[in-house]
Amino acid sequence: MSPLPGYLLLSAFLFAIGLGGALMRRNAILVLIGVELMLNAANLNFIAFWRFGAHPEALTGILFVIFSIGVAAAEAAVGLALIIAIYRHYKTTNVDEMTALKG
Amino acid sequence: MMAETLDQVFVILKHWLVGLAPSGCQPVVSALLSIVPILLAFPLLFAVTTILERKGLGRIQNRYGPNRVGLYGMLQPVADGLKTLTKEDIVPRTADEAVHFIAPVVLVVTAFLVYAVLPVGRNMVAVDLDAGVLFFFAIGAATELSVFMAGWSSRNKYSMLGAMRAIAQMISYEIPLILSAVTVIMVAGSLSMVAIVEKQAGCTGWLPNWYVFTPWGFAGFALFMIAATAESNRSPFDLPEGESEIIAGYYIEYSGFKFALFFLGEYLGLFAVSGLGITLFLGGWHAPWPFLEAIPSWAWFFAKLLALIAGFIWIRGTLPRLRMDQLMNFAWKFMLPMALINVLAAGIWHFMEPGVSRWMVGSLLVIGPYLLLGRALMEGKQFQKRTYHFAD
Amino acid sequence: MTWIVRNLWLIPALPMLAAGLGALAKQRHRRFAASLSIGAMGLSLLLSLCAFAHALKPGPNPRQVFNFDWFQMGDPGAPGTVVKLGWVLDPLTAVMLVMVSFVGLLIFIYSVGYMARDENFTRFFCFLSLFAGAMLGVVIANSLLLFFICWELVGLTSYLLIGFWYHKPAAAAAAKKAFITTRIGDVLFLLGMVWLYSQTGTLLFYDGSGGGCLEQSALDALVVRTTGAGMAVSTGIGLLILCGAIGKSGQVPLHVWLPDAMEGPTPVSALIHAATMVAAGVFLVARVYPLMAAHPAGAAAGTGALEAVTWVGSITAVFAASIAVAQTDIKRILAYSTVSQLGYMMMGLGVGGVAVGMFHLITHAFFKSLLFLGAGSVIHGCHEQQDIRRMGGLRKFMPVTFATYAIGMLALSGVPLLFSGFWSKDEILHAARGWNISQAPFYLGAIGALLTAFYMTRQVALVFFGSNRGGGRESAPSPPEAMPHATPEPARLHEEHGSPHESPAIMTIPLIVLAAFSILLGFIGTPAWPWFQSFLNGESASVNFARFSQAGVLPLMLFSTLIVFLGLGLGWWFYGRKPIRRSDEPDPLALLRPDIFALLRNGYFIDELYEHTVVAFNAWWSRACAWLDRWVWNGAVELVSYAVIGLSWVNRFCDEYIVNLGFDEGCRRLTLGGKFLSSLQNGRVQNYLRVIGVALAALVLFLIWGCRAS
Amino acid sequence: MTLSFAIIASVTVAAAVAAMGLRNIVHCALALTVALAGLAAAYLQLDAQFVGFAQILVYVGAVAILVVFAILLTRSGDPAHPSVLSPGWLAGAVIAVVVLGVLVYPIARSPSISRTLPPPAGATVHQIGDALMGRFVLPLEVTGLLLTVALIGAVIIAMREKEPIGTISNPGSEIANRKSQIANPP
Repeated sequence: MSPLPGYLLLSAFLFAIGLGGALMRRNAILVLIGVELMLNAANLNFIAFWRFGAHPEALTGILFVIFSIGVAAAEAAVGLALIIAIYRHYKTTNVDEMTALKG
Repeated sequence: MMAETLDQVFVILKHWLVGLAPSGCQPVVSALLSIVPILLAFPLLFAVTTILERKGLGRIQNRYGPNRVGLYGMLQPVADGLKTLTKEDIVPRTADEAVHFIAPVVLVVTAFLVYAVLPVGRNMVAVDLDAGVLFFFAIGAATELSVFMAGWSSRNKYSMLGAMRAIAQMISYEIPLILSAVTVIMVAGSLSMVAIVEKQAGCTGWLPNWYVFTPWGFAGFALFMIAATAESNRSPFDLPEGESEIIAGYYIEYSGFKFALFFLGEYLGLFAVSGLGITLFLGGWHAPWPFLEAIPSWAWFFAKLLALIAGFIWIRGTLPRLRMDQLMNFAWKFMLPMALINVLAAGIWHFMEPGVSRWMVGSLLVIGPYLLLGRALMEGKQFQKRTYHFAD
Repeated sequence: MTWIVRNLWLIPALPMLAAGLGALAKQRHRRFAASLSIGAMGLSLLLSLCAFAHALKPGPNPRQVFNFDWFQMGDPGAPGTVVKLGWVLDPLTAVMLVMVSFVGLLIFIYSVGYMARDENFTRFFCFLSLFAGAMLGVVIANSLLLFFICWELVGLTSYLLIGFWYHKPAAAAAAKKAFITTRIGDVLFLLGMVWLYSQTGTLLFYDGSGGGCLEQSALDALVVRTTGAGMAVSTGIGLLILCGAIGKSGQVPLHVWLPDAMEGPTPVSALIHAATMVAAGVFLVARVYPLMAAHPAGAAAGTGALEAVTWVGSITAVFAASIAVAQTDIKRILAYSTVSQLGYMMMGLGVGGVAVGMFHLITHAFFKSLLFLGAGSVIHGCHEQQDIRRMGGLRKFMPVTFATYAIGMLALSGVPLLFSGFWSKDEILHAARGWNISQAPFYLGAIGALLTAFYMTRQVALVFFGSNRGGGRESAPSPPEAMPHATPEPARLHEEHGSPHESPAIMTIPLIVLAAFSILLGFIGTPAWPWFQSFLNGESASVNFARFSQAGVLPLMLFSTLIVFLGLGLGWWFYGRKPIRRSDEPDPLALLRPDIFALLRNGYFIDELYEHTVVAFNAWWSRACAWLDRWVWNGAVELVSYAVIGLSWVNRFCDEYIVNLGFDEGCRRLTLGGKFLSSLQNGRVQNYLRVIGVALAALVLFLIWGCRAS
Repeated sequence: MTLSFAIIASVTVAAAVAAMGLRNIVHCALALTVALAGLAAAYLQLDAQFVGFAQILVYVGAVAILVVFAILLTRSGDPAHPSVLSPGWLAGAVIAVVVLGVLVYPIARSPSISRTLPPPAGATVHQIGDALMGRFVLPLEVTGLLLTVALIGAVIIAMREKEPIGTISNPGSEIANRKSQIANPP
């Protein structure tokens, strides 16, 4: 097995673990952590394809990841702020109890 | 010739030792020979600093300081080390044992890691990373995590409070720290420490080309050192471990060797950030003037480092501790705007022709905001002469 | 220098811009508003001087125009569908531009001192700038439409400025009166304009290629056509336009608003109601003079329109002068004097042509604004006192004002040789003497000159000579008719009521400048060197003293000199010889003939006449209309509305019980469907995430399958 | 597959599993830190030095701290509920496994991605800086704007209601925002 599939498999595992955690845990913060893991798995894919791709000198993969990290930081900040606000209001971080947006 | 040899003595020694090793493991030996001196030199410096600090503080506070062990108490660190190593290692019953154990290790490991990119002399850097400064700050950020781990795992409210304070303070002062470093990165055009040092070689007229001798560099250096003091939790920013308030902050529940590790980690962090300051602003291992180049470069580095340490000791002995709100206001309302304006000043400096006008504009961009900001922050505050009532 | 022709619009635009900016200024930005207005006016003056210099240059074509299409209506290409605007630079424009901007600038400067204590200082300057811009627009207009737009703007600012102290009921009423009275003339003017447009298809005065409405081709066409009474169309249009001029210039019978307009601040009176705006009527006649004077080739000179101008002017001249004799308010005297002098200008236009009337217009603008500003200075110095019986002896207190005022008075009276009024008035009389239709205007003019000299002497004697009677203010009850004007202007109440004092330099310097011009201007239009007249007519002038001796010039000058000195002497006889001591002492003339004096005092009761005829009829007619509205039309409307309400009841019944049943059922079904769908939206985040995960798996599978299939 | 990659990959996956599986949420957060640091190591192995260090700076230095602060502020540190799993965890697990399957299957079967390692491509900081200030300057600015908006938004969301703004009402989110400011590499 050449290195690229290795990295891709690592990425796939991380993605699946993140997705599983986000689907299975009841704590909102852990759901967020799962999403964070999924994002990072995607980042790894970008870097891997940049490294093994046809035009590494274009730096597209690297720059995509840099922006993705910036956006992820913003997402984490806003997401956690939302969780804190919800906690303050409902006294819970359990995602199953947050159903105020029910249709 | 003699001076050059002396300058490169450690490099020559390393090459010679690597040459002795079998060719298959030469890379490993080379790496080890880069790591081991760091692991030896800086803890030694730590030992020297503890005794210097204790004696210096003693002088400032009009007492003797340690003077029993060895000549003038010079062997006191050895005694201290033996004592901490032989003390019982106590872990609280409710503590989270694994995290409690990992915390000091993480601190010390990260503290040692940052030395990898610090050039302590000509050709004397473990790895010349292309993104050295970024590496320094990235690894330095892990310190906060270890502080949190220590504070949280102890299950002690004082340690938790101390950790919270420490993290809040470190994060607040990290921004001016990084922003003041950014000025140098902008002007030098590189994140590599070695390249930054190279840029500061030589002098213009009688003025060394060190970045501290520019308006923005001077302001950046001042901001950097203030932020560095706060980053390393030293007085007057020692709230997280203020003995009189929360006993010892996040390492209240540590004893024995783990406590020593924390102590070591703190001082290593202090040396590292001072070393970064030297590298960025004080010309690294360069001698100020060419005729002083006979003195080896590593000696210059350590001389500057010791001078900065002496400054830290002096400040610790002089200034009272800040209050939490003062600390935060200072960071967010003064340091951050000044650092941002300083970035602008450095950019303008970079693009202007050398000459008197550049100096005038640069100085104006630093002094003007300083005065305006200072005045704005002082507005409405009145200082009264305090009268202290002693038990007389 | 064609640059100035293309950019002539800048001259009115600058003050307008200043007005716009001034309108944004806050009340306390006094210095900003004043300097803005004065700066804009100064620039306009500079540009006007450029324009004047350009007009001075001898060239084949003294008239240069710049026109542009404003908008187009109807089929393109058809005649008379493009409405054009433009501006013109000819000697007439150039002279007026310099006069308006120069006098305007001086009055602006004067106002800084006069209005210094008013809290609406910025608003005042904003209005003043707007007025100046509009007036300059009138001057440069090359289209009757543009002329009319600016004309109305001028009327509007006049209204705003007369009513500047709108909290005074008298000022508010005067503003309304001025606006409505001039509107009567303007409506007729508009009719004339529309008529002209329907006849010629253009409103441009000159369009550069001979197609303008004042150019020969259009005039020939107008002259040939006649209307019902056998009158040439040009004459009819001219008469209608004259009505506009009568309204604006305060000629009989629409003169009633001008004396009341003195309720406004004095600089306004000087600028608008003496020097510029009221002269706009005269200027209008001068501008459309070719139209007025157009007559079929071969017919005798003089047309119906010009005859009307002459008669209106000469009657007004005497009529207003006689009223001025009996007034006691310093500004009202000057207002009636203005009406009278405007009559002179009209007469001059009618009998002598553009140059004669315009010369008097220019000289009059200077000395009358001088007199008004002097009067303002007197009022200012006497703590808002406007009744001349309560002044007296002021020459000792206000020497500069006295000297300049005396110069203005002598110029107005037409004292020979040295003062500009003499030359311009003499020229009118000379032209009237030579008028071939009737000699009556000449005699009327002569009587007017006599009366002018008399009332000015009376005024100066009462104001500046004798002893100061201001102290009797509290003790003696003032006559009721003087009261409205004697009330202090509320916004500018002075703290102290000390003795009269000289005005500040910012007010006296404009006086001195104006006085100098009042003297000097006469010399550009003497018979020996008729530079002004030649300039307007596009000829070159030369000095020739022999002209004095030809065609009865010298005897006429002697005659008018005699008349002037007779007037001065009579004035001195009645008022100067034995000055009145107390403010409530009756006028010497009133002792002589109380009934005539009362008649004159009340302006021949014209106001009362209008009150009982026009206004009363108007009021009755409105009441009749109101009754008709309320009972007849309203009844019809109510009837219709009841019918509509009944219909709508029927409609509602249909809606509620027939249409709605089906609709409600549909709604219920929709709601049920919505409820079913909304159960998918259960608010559980992880549910959504699960769906996304399944979708992702499905998508990847689809891609794999798709790749394999292809 | 080199030895170092094997170590990094196994540590990363193990840490990720721990991050999603441990009962104590603080431990989860610390495990997440390890996993993200492992990813940074993978980046370094792939010659992406700058991104690797940025990853450490942002995730270890900022996001991890942010997460533990959020945990402490919401008192999730000590689980009161007996079960840490949500009611529909089984479905979630199935879905995760299915997704893993459909991701792994093409990777394992695809013929087009089995390539050897090309010669190392230099992505020096200088090149990255040039690209950021040149081709990618608009995304850079937009990211900066987004971070500013997120900063303000997070402060406002997390601000305690009915309290004067002047005090530091919520250290956790404040710190989060400060950190996110650093996350934008200058």
